[in-house]
Amino acid sequence: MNGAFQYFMNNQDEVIALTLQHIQLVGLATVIAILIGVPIGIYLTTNDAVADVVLQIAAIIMTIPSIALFGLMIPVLSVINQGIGFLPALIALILYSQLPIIRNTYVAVQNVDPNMRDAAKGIGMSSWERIRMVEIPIALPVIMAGVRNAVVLSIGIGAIAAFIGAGGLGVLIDQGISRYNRDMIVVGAVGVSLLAIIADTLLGILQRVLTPKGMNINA
Amino acid sequence: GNNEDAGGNGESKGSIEVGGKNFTEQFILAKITSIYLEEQGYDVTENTNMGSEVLRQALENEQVDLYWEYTGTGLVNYLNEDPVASSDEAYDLVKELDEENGIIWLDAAEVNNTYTLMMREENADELGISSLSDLADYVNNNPGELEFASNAEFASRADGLAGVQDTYDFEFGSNQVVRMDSGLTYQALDEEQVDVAMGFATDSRIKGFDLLALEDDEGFFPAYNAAPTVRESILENHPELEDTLQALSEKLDTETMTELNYQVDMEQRSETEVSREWLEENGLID
Amino acid sequence: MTNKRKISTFIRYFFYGIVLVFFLWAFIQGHFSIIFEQTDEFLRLLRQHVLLVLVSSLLAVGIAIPAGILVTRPAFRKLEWPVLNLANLGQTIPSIAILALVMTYLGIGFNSAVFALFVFSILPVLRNTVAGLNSVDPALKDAAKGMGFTSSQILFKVEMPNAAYPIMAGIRTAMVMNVGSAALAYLVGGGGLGDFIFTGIVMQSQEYLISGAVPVTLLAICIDFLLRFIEKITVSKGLRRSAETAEAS
Amino acid sequence: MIEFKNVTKTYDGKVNAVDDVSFTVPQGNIAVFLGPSGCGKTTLLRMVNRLVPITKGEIFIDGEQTNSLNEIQLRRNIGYVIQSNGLFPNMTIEDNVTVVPKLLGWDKEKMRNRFFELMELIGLKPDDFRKRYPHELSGGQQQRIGIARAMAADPPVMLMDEPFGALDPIIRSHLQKEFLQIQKEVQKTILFVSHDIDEAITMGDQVAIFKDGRLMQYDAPDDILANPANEFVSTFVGSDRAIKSLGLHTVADLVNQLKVTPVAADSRQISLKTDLRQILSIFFNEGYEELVVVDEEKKPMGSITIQDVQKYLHQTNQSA
Amino acid sequence: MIEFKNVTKTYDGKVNAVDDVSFTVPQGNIAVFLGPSGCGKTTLLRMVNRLVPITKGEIFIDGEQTNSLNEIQLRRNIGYVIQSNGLFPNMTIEDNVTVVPKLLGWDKEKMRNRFFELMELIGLKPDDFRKRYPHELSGGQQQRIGIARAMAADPPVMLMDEPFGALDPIIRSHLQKEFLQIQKEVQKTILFVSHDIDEAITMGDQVAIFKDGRLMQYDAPDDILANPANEFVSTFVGSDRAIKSLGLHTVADLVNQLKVTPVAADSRQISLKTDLRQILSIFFNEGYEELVVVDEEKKPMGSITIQDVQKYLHQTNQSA
Ligand SMILES: Nc1ncnc2c1ncn2[C@@H]1O[C@H](COP(=O)(O)OP(=O)(O)OP(=O)(O)O)[C@@H](O)[C@H]1O
Ligand SMILES: Nc1ncnc2c1ncn2[C@@H]1O[C@H](COP(=O)(O)OP(=O)(O)OP(=O)(O)O)[C@@H](O)[C@H]1O
Ligand SMILES: [Mg+2]
Ligand SMILES: [Mg+2]
Repeated sequence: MNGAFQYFMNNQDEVIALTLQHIQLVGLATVIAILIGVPIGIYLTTNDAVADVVLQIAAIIMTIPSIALFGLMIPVLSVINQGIGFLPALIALILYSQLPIIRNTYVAVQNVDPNMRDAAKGIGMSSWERIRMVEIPIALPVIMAGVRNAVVLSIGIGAIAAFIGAGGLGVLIDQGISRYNRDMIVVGAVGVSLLAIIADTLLGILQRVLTPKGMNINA
Repeated sequence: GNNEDAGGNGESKGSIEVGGKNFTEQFILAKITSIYLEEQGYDVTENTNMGSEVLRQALENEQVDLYWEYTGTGLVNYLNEDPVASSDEAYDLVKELDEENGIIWLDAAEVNNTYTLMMREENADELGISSLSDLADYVNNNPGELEFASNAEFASRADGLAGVQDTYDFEFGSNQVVRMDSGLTYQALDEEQVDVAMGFATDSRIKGFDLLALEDDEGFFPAYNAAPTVRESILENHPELEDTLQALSEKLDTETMTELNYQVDMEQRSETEVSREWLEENGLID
Repeated sequence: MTNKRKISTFIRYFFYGIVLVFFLWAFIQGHFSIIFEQTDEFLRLLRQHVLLVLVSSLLAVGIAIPAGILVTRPAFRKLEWPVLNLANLGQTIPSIAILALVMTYLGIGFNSAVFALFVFSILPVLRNTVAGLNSVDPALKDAAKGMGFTSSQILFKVEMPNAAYPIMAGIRTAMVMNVGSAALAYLVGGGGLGDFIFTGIVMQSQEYLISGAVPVTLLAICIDFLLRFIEKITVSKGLRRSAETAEAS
Repeated sequence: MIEFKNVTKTYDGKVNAVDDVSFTVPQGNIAVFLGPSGCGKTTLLRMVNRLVPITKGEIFIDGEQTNSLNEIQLRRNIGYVIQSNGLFPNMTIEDNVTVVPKLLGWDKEKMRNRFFELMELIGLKPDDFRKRYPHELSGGQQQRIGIARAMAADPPVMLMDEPFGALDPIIRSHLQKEFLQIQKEVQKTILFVSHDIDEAITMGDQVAIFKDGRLMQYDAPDDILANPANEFVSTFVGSDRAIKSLGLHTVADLVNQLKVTPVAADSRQISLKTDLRQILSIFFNEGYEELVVVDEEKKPMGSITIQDVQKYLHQTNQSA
Repeated sequence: MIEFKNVTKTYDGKVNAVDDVSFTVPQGNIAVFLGPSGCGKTTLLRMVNRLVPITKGEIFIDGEQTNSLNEIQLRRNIGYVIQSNGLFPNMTIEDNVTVVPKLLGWDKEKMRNRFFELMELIGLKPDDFRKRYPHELSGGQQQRIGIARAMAADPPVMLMDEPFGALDPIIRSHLQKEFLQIQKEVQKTILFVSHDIDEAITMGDQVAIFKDGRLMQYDAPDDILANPANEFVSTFVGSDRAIKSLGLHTVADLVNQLKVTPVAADSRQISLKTDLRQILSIFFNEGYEELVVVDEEKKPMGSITIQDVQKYLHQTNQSA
């Protein structure tokens, strides 16, 4: 541990640069994943048949091992000369984030007490008013939980993206293996874990802030 | 890296993407190049930790502008030529052929990072093995006994394990070949997980772990001299790069490289530190 | 109504279509060639991969379930909080890092890989076991107690069967992740199909990539499928409905 | 006024959930839909605000056919209270109550005033509740807020689906009384679903009894108790329906109808407002042969015996 | 016979949840524990099978002190029905019902027979339900299975904690009647928790009323209705308790107590088993001045008027 700390002190700039790279990759992937996943999740609640299919597909994608997915994307993306580096990593992370985000959104909106939906309709809300004023606010905590899952997952998988040249903290682990250098591995591992813990905590706070006060009871 | 613009006169000379492969020597070469170019006033981004093929594609795809490649690798892997044993011949050939692809090989350094097969010294003594021919005899007499550690690349390259086996006429069974990350083969040997391993001639761990690099008595392994490879278009915009990088090539040789590797791998110093120190010692930066 | 059905059918076949096109493309391009040219090698790696997954998962299940049961017993309840938090913390460490760290202690090779995978699989199983046991309606335990069940009868006849769904889900998650993580074993000389994948990445060889990545993916999907099947026969039918809601959360 | 004309509902080709139902609810009345579970009460109610599309037949509100109106508009003009109150947990009590006015684009001032008005009406202190959330309220309070919300935009018509269904009997009867009080002021036309005969008797100006989607009887509560239209209604309201009906009548009703005997001695006095259930309890508990009825100024008007009660009930039941 | 002797329960040093309670439930009787929420009913019940340890005092079952018995053995000899029925969702109905016999090591044959017997008893077709799971049953059916399960090993004592609490009133009163029918056959000693006075009156041979852990009154239901021991009991049972008590008495009770007048004309006949609630309904609905009481052989015994009913009730209430 001491050695790891020493290593960190000696290579601060490097480690920080890699951390920023990691954050950039995961951050961008998450934002895009939310923009795609949440609307899909909401749409799915209006169509159970499609929901089944989409959730199944997302679950299948989740079972694809990350290194295999990176591997599969290299030949495909090579067609546009982007086989390695940031883009395949980004796409892989977006794909992996879809299941937790879509599923949580779908489940959360689906589980909004049917009476709420009924009340909203009966009161004369249009579909959009209902989604905006009732369904999303009530579903938000669960959607956020999905986002948290996705982010923690992405941070971990992001470490593997180093092998296809996407940079990030995985580089430390990868090189640490090559050099049989425990200190590097520890710095990489701790860095990734800290990143995950911090992201999870921050998102947890955000989740609490976004949760309508009246619903703290089930938070 | 320290990003201050010491050498430049405030004006940036342009931005350069320096690439590198996924083993220590490449990290050092990339780091030395980056620091040096930065001091010269370029905006440098570093992009290392790639496999050879990936890096080469990145160079062609303009994701990377410049990196250190080995002549042997260029000939065999990218140009599909037969390996050439002589350093100079190999360099001339690869430089000439690769120009058609728009890739320029700048002056090569005296660093010959050729492949080598290694054993633990005392084990080799015991088994009476000192050259690849000895190894071949031993394996042929005791099939299935010796285990061999390789990285993924060597294990599947035509000029790698398959070529050695062809030339010396022996074969490790597929059960005897253990694949692992590039840098780990020395460790695997040291830990007695395997009996024979591939390695790079310049790797310091050969010395560090008391390993014996078996003699390539039939001269199978071609020369693998390191030279900066650049895309033609980059050189057109920055003709001065040729001279600039020559300053580095001149000062680097196999011994120096081994020493630098030793500092990073065995003494576990950071490549940044080691690179900067070397540049300073050689008066390339202040 | 029929319109919605049409959309779902379209999406389903579109997905199948993509997969099919991918396979066709890969076949026509000869990207599966390694499997046919180096069949022995492929089978050896596949066996190794399966072995990595099975040994590590069985060890993990064998330890995590008893541990999960232990920390939910009243006498050891105090352990639950630290154990769960440790497990949660542990899960933020990516598999690759665990693998690398284990290697620096246990050295290179199959055993290190197995141990790392074992450590990595313990956590989800442990977490789900604890969560599953805790989710059993206290009224059920109360009813059982009131009818004169002994503590071990309560555990085996009431708690475990009713927690079976989340526990099985934990095992499934762990094993599926395990298949993927086992592909990283190459890095520490642990073998498995990762050898092909990494060769493919390093060499930019579509043949190696696809000959490695596709079987690994299929392996993961098969294991998932198999475990779903096992789940179906081990989890009581009476729990099917609550099981569906559990999966959602 | 709400008019049902041969209304029928069939869910995907199955038997009729509501079967050819016709009746009219006069302006300002409460009509209770009564019947066993699954008889189509909720379905019929929800056809009024078109949450359930009508399969056959028509519904008119104040002469306008509902199907001719814009759906959203229609719903905003009908208050809707659902069984579990359906308050939005993410909104404060004030936001919940003023949600329809907000949809209608009222200005803040007006919404605030309306909120205060409504809270007074349902007997909750506006300032105590404004910023609270539904889960911080008791079941009974939530129920009242649900009613306030439905009344917020002062809709002439209200639909209430077992609004007191989930409450315990004591709070329930309390809220029933309170709501009747409110209704006296607001005079809405209300359709009210219940499966509890006692509630129907207490709340309804009319009671509609359904069985398997068909309207069995539509009448005032005492008419139903006195003259069940058929076997089903008769068993549904129960053999002790006379005792059930006790709470519907007051001494005043009795005195109006029967000639009461002159006042005897200084016996136990009862006011005109006492209902007959209480009267019977007094007879049983205290054993008097006669009770003295006094008017609002406590002046004795005459006395009644238990036989008078019997006679009265018998007559009412016969005549109705 | 179950005897409570100065039983007290204190949860971690707080006030007493059950406070120095003593009373005895005779063999074969149903004692209903009644009282507002939090008064200690559940706690007292669970002390009987030692799910809650007794802080002070003793409980005897058929003379044996519960604390002297093996805990597991004790519980297997006491049937236990909890509010939410607590059926095991992972077991089929048959497995649920026979779970205690299985613990006791009965053989398969015997368990199967017992299952059929019990299902007959609770009025469900054994073959229809054997292989089904709890979630496939309606609430009322689940409740009955819960009762069958508690009775499976034929325990002499049963504890029932609001067994019909979660059901709607109609199913509830149906199950109550059914259960009383069963009890007539099985004659168990039953402790029954309820917070509904009507249920207590219907079900209890004795009713124990609690407030804040203390026993307020322990008496037969009509005694409680007639002579509430104190203000609390009196308000708890309600002002219309006389009407409530109607269902507790039959014509036979009345005829026993009052001298009935000789038979008049051929008036409406009523049997001795008719309860007074029905009698009153007949008086109200049909308007007779007298009803003719007939004995089991349909021989007229005399006639009664509504005043007789009044007199009887008044007297009973005074005297009890
Ligand atoms: N969406 C639906 N699809 C199919 N059938 C339905 C639907 N909603 C109700 N039904 C059926 O229509 C009939 C009437 O249902 P409805 O909900 O109106 O009954 P209800 O009288 O309100 O009963 P409860 O008192 O239980 O609320 C029932 O048989 C019910 O099963
Ligand atoms: N495990 C416990 N720890 C501490 N206090 C408890 C515990 N269980 C019950 N109590 C307290 O003891 C008192 C009696 O509780 P009990 O559950 O016996 O009431 P109850 O009459 O059954 O009420 P209800 O009708 O709501 O079921 C209450 O004040 C309750 O808060
Ligand atoms: Mg309904
Ligand atoms: Mg209780």
